[in-house]
Amino acid sequence: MLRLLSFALFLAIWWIAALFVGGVKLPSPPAVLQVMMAEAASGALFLHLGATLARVVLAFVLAMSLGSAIGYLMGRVKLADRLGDPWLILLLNLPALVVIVLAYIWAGLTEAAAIAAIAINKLPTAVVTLREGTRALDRSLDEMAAVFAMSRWRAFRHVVLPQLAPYIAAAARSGLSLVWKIVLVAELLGRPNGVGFEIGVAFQLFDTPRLLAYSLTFAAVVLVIETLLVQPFEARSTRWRPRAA
Amino acid sequence: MLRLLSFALFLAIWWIAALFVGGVKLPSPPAVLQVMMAEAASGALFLHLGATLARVVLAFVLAMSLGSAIGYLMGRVKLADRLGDPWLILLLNLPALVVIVLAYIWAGLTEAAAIAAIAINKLPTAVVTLREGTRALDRSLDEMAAVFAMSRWRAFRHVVLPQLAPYIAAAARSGLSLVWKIVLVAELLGRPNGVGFEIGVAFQLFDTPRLLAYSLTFAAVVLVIETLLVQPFEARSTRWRPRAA
Amino acid sequence: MRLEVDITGKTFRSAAGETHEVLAPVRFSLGVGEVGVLVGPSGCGKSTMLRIILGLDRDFQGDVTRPPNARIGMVFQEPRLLPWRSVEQNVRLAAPEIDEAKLTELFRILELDAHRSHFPGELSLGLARRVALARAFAVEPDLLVLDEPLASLDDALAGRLREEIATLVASRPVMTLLVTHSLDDAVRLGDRLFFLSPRPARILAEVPIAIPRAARGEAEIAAIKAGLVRRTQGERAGRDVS
Amino acid sequence: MRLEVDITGKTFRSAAGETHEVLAPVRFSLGVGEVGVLVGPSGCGKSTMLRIILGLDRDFQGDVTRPPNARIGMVFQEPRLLPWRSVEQNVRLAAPEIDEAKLTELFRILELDAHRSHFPGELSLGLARRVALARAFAVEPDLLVLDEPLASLDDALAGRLREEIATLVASRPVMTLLVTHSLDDAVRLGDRLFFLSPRPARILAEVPIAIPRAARGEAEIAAIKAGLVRRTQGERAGRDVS
Amino acid sequence: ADTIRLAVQKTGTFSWELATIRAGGLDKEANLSLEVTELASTEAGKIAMRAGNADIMLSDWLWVSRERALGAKLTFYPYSSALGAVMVPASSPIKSLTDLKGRKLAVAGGPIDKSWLLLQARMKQDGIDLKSEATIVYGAPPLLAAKALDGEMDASLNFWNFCAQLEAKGFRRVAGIEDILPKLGAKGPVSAVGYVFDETWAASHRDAVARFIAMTRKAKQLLVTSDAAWEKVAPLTGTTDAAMLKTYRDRYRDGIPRRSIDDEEADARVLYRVLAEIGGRDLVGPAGELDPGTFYHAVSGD
Ligand SMILES: Nc1ncnc2c1ncn2[C@@H]1O[C@H](COP(=O)(O)OP(=O)(O)OP(=O)(O)O)[C@@H](O)[C@H]1O
Ligand SMILES: Nc1ncnc2c1ncn2[C@@H]1O[C@H](COP(=O)(O)OP(=O)(O)OP(=O)(O)O)[C@@H](O)[C@H]1O
Ligand SMILES: [Mg+2]
Ligand SMILES: [Mg+2]
Repeated sequence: MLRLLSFALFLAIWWIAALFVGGVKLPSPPAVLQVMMAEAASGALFLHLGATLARVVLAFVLAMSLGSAIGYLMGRVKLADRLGDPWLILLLNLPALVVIVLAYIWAGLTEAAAIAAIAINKLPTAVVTLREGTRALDRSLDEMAAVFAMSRWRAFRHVVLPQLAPYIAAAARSGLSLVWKIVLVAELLGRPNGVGFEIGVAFQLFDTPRLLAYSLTFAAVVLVIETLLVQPFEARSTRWRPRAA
Repeated sequence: MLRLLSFALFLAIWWIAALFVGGVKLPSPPAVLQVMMAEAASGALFLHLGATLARVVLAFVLAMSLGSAIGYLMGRVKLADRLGDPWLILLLNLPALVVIVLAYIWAGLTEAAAIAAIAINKLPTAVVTLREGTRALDRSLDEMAAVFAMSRWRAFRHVVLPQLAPYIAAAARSGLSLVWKIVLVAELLGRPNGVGFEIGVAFQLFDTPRLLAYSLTFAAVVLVIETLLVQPFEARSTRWRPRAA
Repeated sequence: MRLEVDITGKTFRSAAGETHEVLAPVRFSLGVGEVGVLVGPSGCGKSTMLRIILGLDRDFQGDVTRPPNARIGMVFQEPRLLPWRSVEQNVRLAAPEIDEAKLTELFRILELDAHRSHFPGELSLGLARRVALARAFAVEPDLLVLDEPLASLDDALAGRLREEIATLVASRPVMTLLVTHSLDDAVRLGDRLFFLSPRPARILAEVPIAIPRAARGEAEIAAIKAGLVRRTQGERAGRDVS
Repeated sequence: MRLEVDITGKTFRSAAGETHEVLAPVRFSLGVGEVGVLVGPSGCGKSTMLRIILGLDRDFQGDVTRPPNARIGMVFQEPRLLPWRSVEQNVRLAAPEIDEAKLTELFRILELDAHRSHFPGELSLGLARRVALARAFAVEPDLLVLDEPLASLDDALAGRLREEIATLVASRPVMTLLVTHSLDDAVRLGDRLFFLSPRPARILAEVPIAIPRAARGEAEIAAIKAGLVRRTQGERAGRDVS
Repeated sequence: ADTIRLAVQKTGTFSWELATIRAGGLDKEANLSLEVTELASTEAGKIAMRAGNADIMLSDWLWVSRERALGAKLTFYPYSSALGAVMVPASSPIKSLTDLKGRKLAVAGGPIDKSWLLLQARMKQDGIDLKSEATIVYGAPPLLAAKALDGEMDASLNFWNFCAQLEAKGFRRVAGIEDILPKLGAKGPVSAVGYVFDETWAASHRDAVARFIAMTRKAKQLLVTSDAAWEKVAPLTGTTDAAMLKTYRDRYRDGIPRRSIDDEEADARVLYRVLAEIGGRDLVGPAGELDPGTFYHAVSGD
């Protein structure tokens, strides 16, 4: 309910701002909606959104799983941390553009190159977050698991994972947003479809309603996923936490 | 020591790869170094690096402080979370390009617009991370602080902040990298200097040595800051943690 | 200046959704200089009651009046130290005004001198509990609340610390609420003992101890204890046949 | 199949950089069916010793031989439950093979029936400690290690649980190590008592109790206790004049 | 002196022209003070314009017309008629545009690139739907140039400066887009790229605009006639390769508009219809015809 209200508020502010600033600088919600509808009717919206979502999902899953594993290792094993750290910083601070260009150069203008490049951009931030989480793990619970001879997997699943959950949540949320930002660059530079491609086209034409229509559609998709899937799941898995007064 | 070794390993791999792949696709370390030296000698390197660093620092500080504050609030106050959440998701999932373009259009091609746009891109990821951290706060320590009538600031500094520290560290590290990725887009689209500008130019000319020279210089700066400032500080402030076996 | 407790009920809603009644109507008051002792079976609601009394839990039926602006010293059932602050800092953070001499004295009494600069993770549980005691004492409280303060300590040390609590109570105008499972502690320190029922807790019996604390010799204490044991055993027997 | 402990030393390096000697040479062994009791002042090194014995801390001088593949049941000094798993899940995770009947029985004995589905955050400390006990019992251990298992429980319950520990020890071939501050527990449960010195801990006295556990009546127990008190008081007096 | 703010892509040819103007003191001569914002990408100019930070930038009449139809009163004055070209490796079996059928064709600038649209329109006349009958790879121009050199592409349609690069590296020009324009109805070379500025601004700075245009003409003339002037801009091209520099020079000189503005406009009108047909509403916006005010006429000597 409150969420809806807040959303309505957003729309209202946007609309009013659009009225004041005027069409060219900020298109009004109906103008954007109209473009959305038109694109949806032609099927282009779904085509591009689908292509982008597929890339996002693949790159996200790849980066999150690999990044979490590396981050966990670096948080646990001092040697791995020492060895991996310079690489990590390097990877963190390599511009997206450079990674994407290099990936396209080496692996061709292919889907695989795009996805790999996006994943490489996201990977180090997942590593960094999970490493912090792993460092903050409660050793006394590890000892408990060891004493009771829990299997590795059992201990990981029931002792470690719940402690990492907030870090994973943070890495996933900000990571999804990062992947989304980067997929656009990758599509802009070398893919023949996707939201980034469309945004690139809209940008060339300086077609702000179209720019916003595509951007907001993606945001809307994430909003729906958050509301229907992530948040209920999150609520369930943090049931154990003492509620705030 | 190990870090140095690992870094040397990186250089070695790069060099060997460069020998195999050949010049344009992957310039060798000396080629890149030579460009670096030339740019440094002409002063251009420092000019652009300085400009970018100034933007990075400003946007980073702005986004981290504001984002942390908002994240903390949303983690603490259910109402704020409910109200802010749709905005947060929207902001998270707005492409960097769109935010930057809109910021430039509204505020002109100014330094302030660039910094604001970068900060707005980074802000939501800081919010998301700090919100998770705040949700995971230990309420029993809050109670302790309340009972002993600690002042708000005192309780925040000594009870809350140390618990948020790993989240802040994660947000800062991955945040710096995000800011850096976005500052480049901002510079590409509307600044007459900075590393992003140079990278854009190098990309237009497909001058890979220059592309890498500028990218790696920034990474090197971050590496130095990490090694000399962040890690010693971090080691000191996590002294209390039981060491790994 | 009294502590007036008039709780008419308290229920918890568990994560699974069930509601549990934890406190039945409980009503008592405590004056300055008095030591009230809460004795009751594990899980009956003692800690919950303390949290309500201290204002940490506002979700209950009834009323609690604390003396206004009372400084509170509390020993929680677990140490609740800040793991990232040294022993000394933990104490100083709760009691910023304490002077060095006082602190040194406190650490000496609690046998913590060697651990001033340690972090809580480097302490044994007994040591950590002593730091929690030091913290509560350091604030020079007007209202001292102790939730099993002497658990996990060896008998000799527990005895010495009991004396210290008695000294503190005698030296300053302070109201004290003590939760303990040790009848011995209760009888040696308390002025009024409240025996609580299993959950939901209500006061089964309120037993005042007339002899002033200072005047209680071993003989008196043994006598009071014997009386109490008879009493509770009578009750238990009564319960067993019901 | 014995537990052989031969620790020649253990030092901790604190975060501030100082080193503390925590264990002096300590040597003892324990056979199946025996209950060894460690008694010593707070902070002397008992928990550290247990951690070494269980292989949780490998950074020490000396040797520890545990029976190979021994199933371990441990009650830590704090409950160490997984806050994100229910009481039942906490037990089941440590003892995946336990059957429903056993579990029900265990919860009945420990008076936890009403709390099966609760999360640890919804328990009182005494309840949480009982869950930790349930967990240790549920694994049907070959080596049972108890670090002050009965602290924070009321006397009546503690007594009942002491009986349960005795029953468990009698019913299965298990080696038991118990740390306690309660002489009463020590005498009622132990076969051999180890009295430890303050830090660095060494064994001051090893006192075997010859009378089998089942045969110890109130009278015998009182007699043993009296003997021990005489002994320790003699020692303390000796220390005081030194 | 009147101040004119320019948004310039640093790697673009406009910056060559500006360097020549500066070197020759032409701006002082024209009594203009030029405030140049160097930017790193093509689109940055549009942002600068829209944000009000630039008076003049480079774009094409297609976009200007579209913007006019949408309400922004921009106007256009020819700058260059250089267009892209279809390039293939020297040994390629592709001899003519019809051979592109079934090949892998790299297209720089994406689906709305003018050259690409014009090429499609031309092929349609021969009954070939290139978009579906060839494998099209869209991508960033520099990236595609690198890919072409790599041999990953059978053919590539890129911006003229990248084509010049390829040419210098031994690639063969199958056809320049300017070569196909006559078949599409144009009477001569058409300047797709031009100076773009706001109509109202131009009205209030009529004289300054005239002087600006005259000045740039002079600069262009210098670059055509004086190899010394050309030497000065050579470092800006980002290459030291003599062959490539020569190609750059020749192509640049070829691209200088020499026709009258009315001729340009007439051809633009024709091509606009072609583009509107092939690009559809997405490309041209609501208008099916070139917006009448698109070309700036108030310059003497046209
Ligand atoms: N990680 C550590 N780093 C440094 N010192 C430590 C560490 N762990 C324990 N110690 C020190 O070792 C000593 C023994 O601790 P231990 O926990 O074994 O005591 P204990 O006998 O179990 O005491 P208690 O009865 O209070 O539980 C204490 O003085 C403690 O300060
Ligand atoms: N947050 C909570 N949610 C649900 N139930 C709770 C919560 N906190 C406590 N309880 C329940 O309230 C009852 C009383 O708890 P409380 O901690 O007050 O017991 P206690 O008397 O202090 O016991 P002990 O002597 O074991 O410390 C227990 O049965 C416990 O399960
Ligand atoms: Mg309690
Ligand atoms: Mg201990």
